[in-house]
Amino acid sequence: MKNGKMAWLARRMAISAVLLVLVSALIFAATQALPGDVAAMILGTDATPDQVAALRTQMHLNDPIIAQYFSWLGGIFVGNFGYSHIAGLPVASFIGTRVKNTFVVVTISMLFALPFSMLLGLITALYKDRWFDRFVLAFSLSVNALPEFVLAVLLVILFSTNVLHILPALSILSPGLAITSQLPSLVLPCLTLFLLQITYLYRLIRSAVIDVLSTEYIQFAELKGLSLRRILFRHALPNAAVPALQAAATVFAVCVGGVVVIEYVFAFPGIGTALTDAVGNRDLAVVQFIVLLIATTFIVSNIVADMVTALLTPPGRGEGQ
Amino acid sequence: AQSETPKQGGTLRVAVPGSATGSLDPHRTQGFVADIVRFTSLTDGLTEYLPDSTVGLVLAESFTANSDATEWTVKLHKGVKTHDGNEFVADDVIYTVERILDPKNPTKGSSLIGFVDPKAIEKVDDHTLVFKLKKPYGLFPNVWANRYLRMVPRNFDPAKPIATGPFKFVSFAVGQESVFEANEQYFRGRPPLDKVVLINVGEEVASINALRGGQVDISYTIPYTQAKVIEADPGLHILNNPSTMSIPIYMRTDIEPFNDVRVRKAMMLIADREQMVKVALSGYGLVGNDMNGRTVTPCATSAVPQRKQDIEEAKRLLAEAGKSGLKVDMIAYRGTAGMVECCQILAEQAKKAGVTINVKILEMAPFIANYPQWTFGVDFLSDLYLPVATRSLLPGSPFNTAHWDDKEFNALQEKAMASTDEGERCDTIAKMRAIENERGGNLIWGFANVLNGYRDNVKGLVPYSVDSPLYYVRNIWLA
Amino acid sequence: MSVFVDNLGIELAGSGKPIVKGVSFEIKPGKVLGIVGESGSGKTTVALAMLGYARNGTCISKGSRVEIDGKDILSQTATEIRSMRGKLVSYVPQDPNASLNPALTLREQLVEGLVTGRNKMNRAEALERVSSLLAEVGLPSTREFLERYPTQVSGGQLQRIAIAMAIAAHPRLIVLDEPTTGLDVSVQNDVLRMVSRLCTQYQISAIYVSHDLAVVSHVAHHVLVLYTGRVVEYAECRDLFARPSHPYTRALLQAIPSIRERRELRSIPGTVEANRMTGGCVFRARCLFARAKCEIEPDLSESGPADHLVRCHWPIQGPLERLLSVIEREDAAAAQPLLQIVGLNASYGRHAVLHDVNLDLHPGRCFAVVGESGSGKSTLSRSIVGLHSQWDGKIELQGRRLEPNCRRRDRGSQQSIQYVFQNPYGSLNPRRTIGDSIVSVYSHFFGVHGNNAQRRVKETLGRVGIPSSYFDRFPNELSGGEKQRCAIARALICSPQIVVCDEITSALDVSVQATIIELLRGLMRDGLSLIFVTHDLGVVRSIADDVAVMNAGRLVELGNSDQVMLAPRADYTRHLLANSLELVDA
Amino acid sequence: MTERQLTMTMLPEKHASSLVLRLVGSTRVRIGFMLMLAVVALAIAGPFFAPYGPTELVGVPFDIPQRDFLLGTDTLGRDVLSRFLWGGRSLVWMSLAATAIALTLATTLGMSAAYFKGRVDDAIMRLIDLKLAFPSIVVALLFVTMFGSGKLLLVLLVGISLAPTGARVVRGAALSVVGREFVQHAQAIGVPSYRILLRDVLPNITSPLLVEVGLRLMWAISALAGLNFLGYGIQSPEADWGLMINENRNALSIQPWAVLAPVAAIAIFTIGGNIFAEGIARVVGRTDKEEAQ
Ligand SMILES: Nc1ncnc2c1ncn2[C@@H]1O[C@H](COP(=O)(O)OP(=O)(O)OP(=O)(O)O)[C@@H](O)[C@H]1O
Ligand SMILES: Nc1ncnc2c1ncn2[C@@H]1O[C@H](COP(=O)(O)OP(=O)(O)OP(=O)(O)O)[C@@H](O)[C@H]1O
Ligand SMILES: [Mg+2]
Ligand SMILES: [Mg+2]
Repeated sequence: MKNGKMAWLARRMAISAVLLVLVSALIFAATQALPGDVAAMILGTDATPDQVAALRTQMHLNDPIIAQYFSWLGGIFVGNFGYSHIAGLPVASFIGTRVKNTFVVVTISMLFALPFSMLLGLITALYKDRWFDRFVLAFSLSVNALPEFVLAVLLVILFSTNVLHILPALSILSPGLAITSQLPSLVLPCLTLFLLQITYLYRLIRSAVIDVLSTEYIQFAELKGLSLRRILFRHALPNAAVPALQAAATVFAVCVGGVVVIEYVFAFPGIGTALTDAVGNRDLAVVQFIVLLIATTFIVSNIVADMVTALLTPPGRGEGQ
Repeated sequence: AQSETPKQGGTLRVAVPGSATGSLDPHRTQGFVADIVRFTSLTDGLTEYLPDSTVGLVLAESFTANSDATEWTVKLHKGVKTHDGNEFVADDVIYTVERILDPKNPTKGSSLIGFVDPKAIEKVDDHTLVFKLKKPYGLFPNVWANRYLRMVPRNFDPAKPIATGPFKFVSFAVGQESVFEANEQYFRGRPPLDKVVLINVGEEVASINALRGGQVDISYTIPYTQAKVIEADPGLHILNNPSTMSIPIYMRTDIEPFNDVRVRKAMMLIADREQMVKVALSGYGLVGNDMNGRTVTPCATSAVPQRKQDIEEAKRLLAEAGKSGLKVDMIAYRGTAGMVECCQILAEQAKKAGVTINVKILEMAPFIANYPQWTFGVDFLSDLYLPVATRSLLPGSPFNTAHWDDKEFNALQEKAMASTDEGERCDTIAKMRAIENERGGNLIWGFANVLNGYRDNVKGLVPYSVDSPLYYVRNIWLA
Repeated sequence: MSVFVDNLGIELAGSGKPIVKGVSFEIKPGKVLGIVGESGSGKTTVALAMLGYARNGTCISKGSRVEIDGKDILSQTATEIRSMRGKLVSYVPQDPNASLNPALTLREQLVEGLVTGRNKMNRAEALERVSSLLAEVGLPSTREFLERYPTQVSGGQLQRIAIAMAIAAHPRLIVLDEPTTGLDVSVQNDVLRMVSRLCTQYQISAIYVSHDLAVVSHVAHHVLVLYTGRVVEYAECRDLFARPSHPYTRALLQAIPSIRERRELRSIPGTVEANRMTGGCVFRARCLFARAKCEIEPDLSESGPADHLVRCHWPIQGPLERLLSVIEREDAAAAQPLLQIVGLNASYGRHAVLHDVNLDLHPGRCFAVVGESGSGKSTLSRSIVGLHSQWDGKIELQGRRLEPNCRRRDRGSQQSIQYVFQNPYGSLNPRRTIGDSIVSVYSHFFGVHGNNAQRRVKETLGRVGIPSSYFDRFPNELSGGEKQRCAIARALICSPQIVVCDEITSALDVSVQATIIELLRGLMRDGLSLIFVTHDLGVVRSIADDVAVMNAGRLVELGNSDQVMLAPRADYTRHLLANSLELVDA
Repeated sequence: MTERQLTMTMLPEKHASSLVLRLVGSTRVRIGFMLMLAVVALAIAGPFFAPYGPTELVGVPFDIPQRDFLLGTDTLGRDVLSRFLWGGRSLVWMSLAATAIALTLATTLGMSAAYFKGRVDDAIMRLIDLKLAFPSIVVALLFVTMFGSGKLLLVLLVGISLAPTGARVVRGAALSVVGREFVQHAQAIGVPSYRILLRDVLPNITSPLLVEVGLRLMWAISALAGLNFLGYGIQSPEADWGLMINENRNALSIQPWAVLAPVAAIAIFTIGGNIFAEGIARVVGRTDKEEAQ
């Protein structure tokens, strides 16, 4: 059994590695097709073509694409993620704190969203079609129907500028201080993400719980005279949590890669804006790094979710003993 | 505000538009506002602009020209110390000029002082230099006020920017935040502020929210349409800078369809400038008359009559040129507020004349990749008349987007530069501008004000027309 | 103290439409009441009501009384009812596989009922009790065993665990809802014996719900026959089987196949009308003796001896005339076999399931394959049709060798061998009408479309006794038996030589089973050959010509059915026969 | 009574036409459909009621609502009401088209993976992993930068980016169908795979599919709006709800109508779509449950 799990993990890792290389190759190829390049971006509008050409040579942008790619790929293996020509820094040190920021915010919001969505899913499933369920559904539909940007701005208006003045409007983080010591600045972006996550996750959990509640083993638990609490939390929830976990993994990855809009609104120094800026600036090494990071997050969070799922789900018939 | 005595102390937090560059280098820079605010706090020029767009001395104590303005003697202030305690001397000036003009490492300011040959600078003593020029140059002291010509000491290292400026470098996180502290030894006196924190904020709404929420004291960016909100807030103020910034719509004069002056003129007649200023700039600006230079002080204002919308005449000209029903692509990018909007307004106005303008909004990278080869588009320039003319109206100059090459104009420009007599120079400039109006390649519909927002307790802010007041943070103090 | 139920009714929550009405009975301590009836008759509904439980959308009618040990269950508050469940009255579910939480260990599920509610124990006590209970039901109580998950033990073991749970708190009443359905015969016997023993030992009353009359006849002291929510007959067990009085009870008994003789089965005409209590006798529409008076519902009244209650205006006295026409079996004409299987080995991955299976099927005959669950019967039949392709050996159809995978087989053999599935609910596409489903099969083989095809399909539906008005119906508008007949029609439309039937009657009620078996018998007369897979020896006896007995993937006995049933040679066959329950002799 | 009559009387409501009838009978379906229809109608008929042209410059920027401009003006001093009335068409058709593309792709891939199993399944799932691991925002940025923000391209991009997760859902749903006996039967008699997928599998996964319609419609709209936010969406001066939100977002606190009007329309459209899809899923699901009995 142990061996089987290890083999499974090893296989997943191998596939993931291939996947990552593919992702990086694709993105490398794609960025080559973009008009303009980093040299021209650095020199701006007043550069002469000669100057641009000189800078291109200096940055090895004239090397064959394959060679560029492999030199970059080779760097990865020695922990060198390339150099951001725009920032004038190695990518890792340029992006490092932003990566941390993004992960902190997404993780915090997720840590709240998961238990809350479980609870909410459980309650709404239990009181299916009653007013509370309908209210929560209406609320979640509305939250989801608003563009992220509008949602974020509404929260700012509510908590920072127009109605209440209790939270900072922007997540201005001092790079010198630990992000954890600047929690008030994180509240609004976390809240925005939290709302987006919970409204999606709770619906999944709700329907999973409804499914589970109609199973025979819940009916049997009921007939055994177990307390409602035990039935819900011990019998129903673990089984209902599985689909939500898988979704949570995807949501986590999506949030890591896709909170650009929120980063803009809160001036949050995360990787989303860094990515769009890097694409705009043709800062290839940064694009590569972030895309790979997002891809890795996606893969790792999925593997983790699969492992947790495997823990939660009992062996199938005929498996193990 | 000016009359009060500045109070010392405090940390000023400024929201500046985002930039991903990691450069603190005053010369090799992409030149975004954030970059400029940073390096102008750390460095000084030989001269600098004053709020009224005249030029004041900074590191230079005096400029003396020979009779035909081909040789300029510059005397430096004595006792100016860099942040690490070294004396700032003539060698540093020469180093800086060489650095700016280094052909291998192009810099933003190089075209401004293309007339200077670094080898022909003579160091007389540690505080005296003589610039020998090939051609006469009457406005020599003025040129050094440009923000891209800041002085750095020898062996300047952009990673540890040591210079002479009013603030010293503390920390810098690329695209995020930079922190500077007061230079106690500053030769013009320690600045009132203890510390300056520049925060990158990419999104306009965000920076306004930060200002309203009290997270910053100054927001560089205030969209025109938001000025009302700030003004309505008793704790906040708008600083309305009558900037020299123009937003020219260029038409390439060397290729179809705008090589025909009648087509260019038709476009100029199509534009309803009042509406463009009213809409694109929400009225925060001045109507233009197809000639550069919002102000040409100390010269007199132009006598050329203001061009007005005249659709019939435009149609007639187009018909005459055989270009009725013209269809043309127009390239815009989001350089500064009002740029994209003015294109869209022109496109709408052009419909009345049967002209179809298809506005394409480009990203920076593709825009730059083909710059300045676009046929029709919009750009922005922000400087006094002669520097603008030098860099964007002469053949081969970097921003000559219209590819304009007018013999008469070129000669006049040469004359204006060489002239040491103000009256003569003013006459020349007036002629140059008249030519621009008559057959230039730029539809200059207006000049944009620049709005900054600040909190009540911020003092010492005065409107600038050439630069931004934020390039002079040393004047600011907190009540 | 005993169990006393009076006028129990369960109805739909919204409309108040009754599901079960007016059920009354009494059970003495240590006695077992059997509740029998066909699918949907309300057995489970009644059983659940004993625990004060009504399924979602239903509720227990006012005026119902369920008294256990002197306590009126239905008048208690919800929390009190909860605390009585498992303690005063407990439940053994029909399908322990689905009823135990797959995500919790056996230990947790065994203990959880004991450490809560009234007389709760501490964990150590509970664990001790659990191990004595497991010993009681014949299971190990090792740590290792207790830490398993439900999926890691067999069905029989699970059912014992469920029974252990039920008796854990020494309840006064234990409700067993079809506890042995789906278990192998030998396991079923063990469980039955255990139930009887426990009830006597602890003086627990029990309700034993089953659709299998033979089983009930072996455990119950009293039997209650339900038909669409009404009690039609209630009597002492022996008395009921000796002198069934209600026409329905009698018809039901006549539909049961027997191992002892090969006889024609008699089905009940029509189908069960669920939830229709329209006023008259509930059985009148299908009753051979129905008359005008039957429009008035008869009372449940005594017939013959005291406490033999029947709900019929014309109860029939006297024993059931047992022997219907016994059918003689013809011997195989020693012709060339239609289908020949030689040295078949099949496996799933590395797990070998069939070992060296050899058999011959002759034209017009029925070849039955019997064996317990997991013996490989389905694998064999799926290998024949090519739905399972991981096998080697040889399968020849009229001397032509068949490809393992059905997709590689030629049209001819795809057409000649047809398969009917066990589960009638899954075998028809729920999104297509019956007609559409069958027409598409016909067009597929014969390229005939439109009216001609429709006519042909209607004809075939007629052959299996489905009126042509069903042509435009969707499967969910059909009963299980009708669906299975449609599935047979879908096989017949291909003009096959062989139809492989995999337990096609095991999901059906006996009366429906009888219809299907007789239908197949008729088709065989027309020259069709059958491979008939089943675990029910009675069914084998009634239809098969030849029998193969399978155990663990091997054929342990092969022969004609008389010989195998009457004079089994293999030990295993004898074991099977010994454990198969027949109705107790009157 | 004959058996025939008997079975007729005892049967539940008819199925075929009854599905449609039941759908119409469901409050959710009706409400959802009405909401969607209202927005579609607004999008189609809106232009006929617009007081000004969609690009006409009629006032100063961000003027508040008044008699001439019932919803005020926008960033270029255009009439918000007119742009609002003009602006539904592109968003409505684009989001519907993107949803259709996403679902078509998802269904094809998901069903094939579930049905063919083994290598095909592996290949499809890895392809999906690849697509999922690749941040869609980057894909969009790259393609739009290369080919410009044509509507067709946007629709394709959004459609494709929404397909993979849908394919997973479809695969999950299809897995339980492809094992069913009627599918095996079709295989056993050699019905071609495409026909099995189309006739046997597809109709049986409609209920999860319909739920996906709602979700994906919502995501398609928010993806289109998100692209607009980054400046990669539909370009001015066209009137489009997504673009309106983006153009006027800075003025949310001074002239909220320029943003809120399109936001409200979009919200109603997506909420309607969700309620509609969920209503259908409920009805179909209930029918399925009855079938399972
Ligand atoms: N939750 C429910 N809501 C409505 N009707 C129900 C519900 N549960 C069961 N029924 C109906 O009640 C009737 C009796 O069902 P019940 O499960 O008691 O039958 P049963 O005799 O146990 O059948 P089986 O042998 O199939 O288990 C059936 O017609 C069924 O359709
Ligand atoms: N898809 C499968 N994968 C792996 N093993 C299987 C599979 N199907 C069946 N088996 C195994 O093959 C053996 C024979 O199964 P099969 O279904 O043929 O038995 P059966 O005699 O039909 O049993 P039942 O009476 O329960 O239907 C069993 O041990 C079963 O666990
Ligand atoms: Mg039952
Ligand atoms: Mg089987």
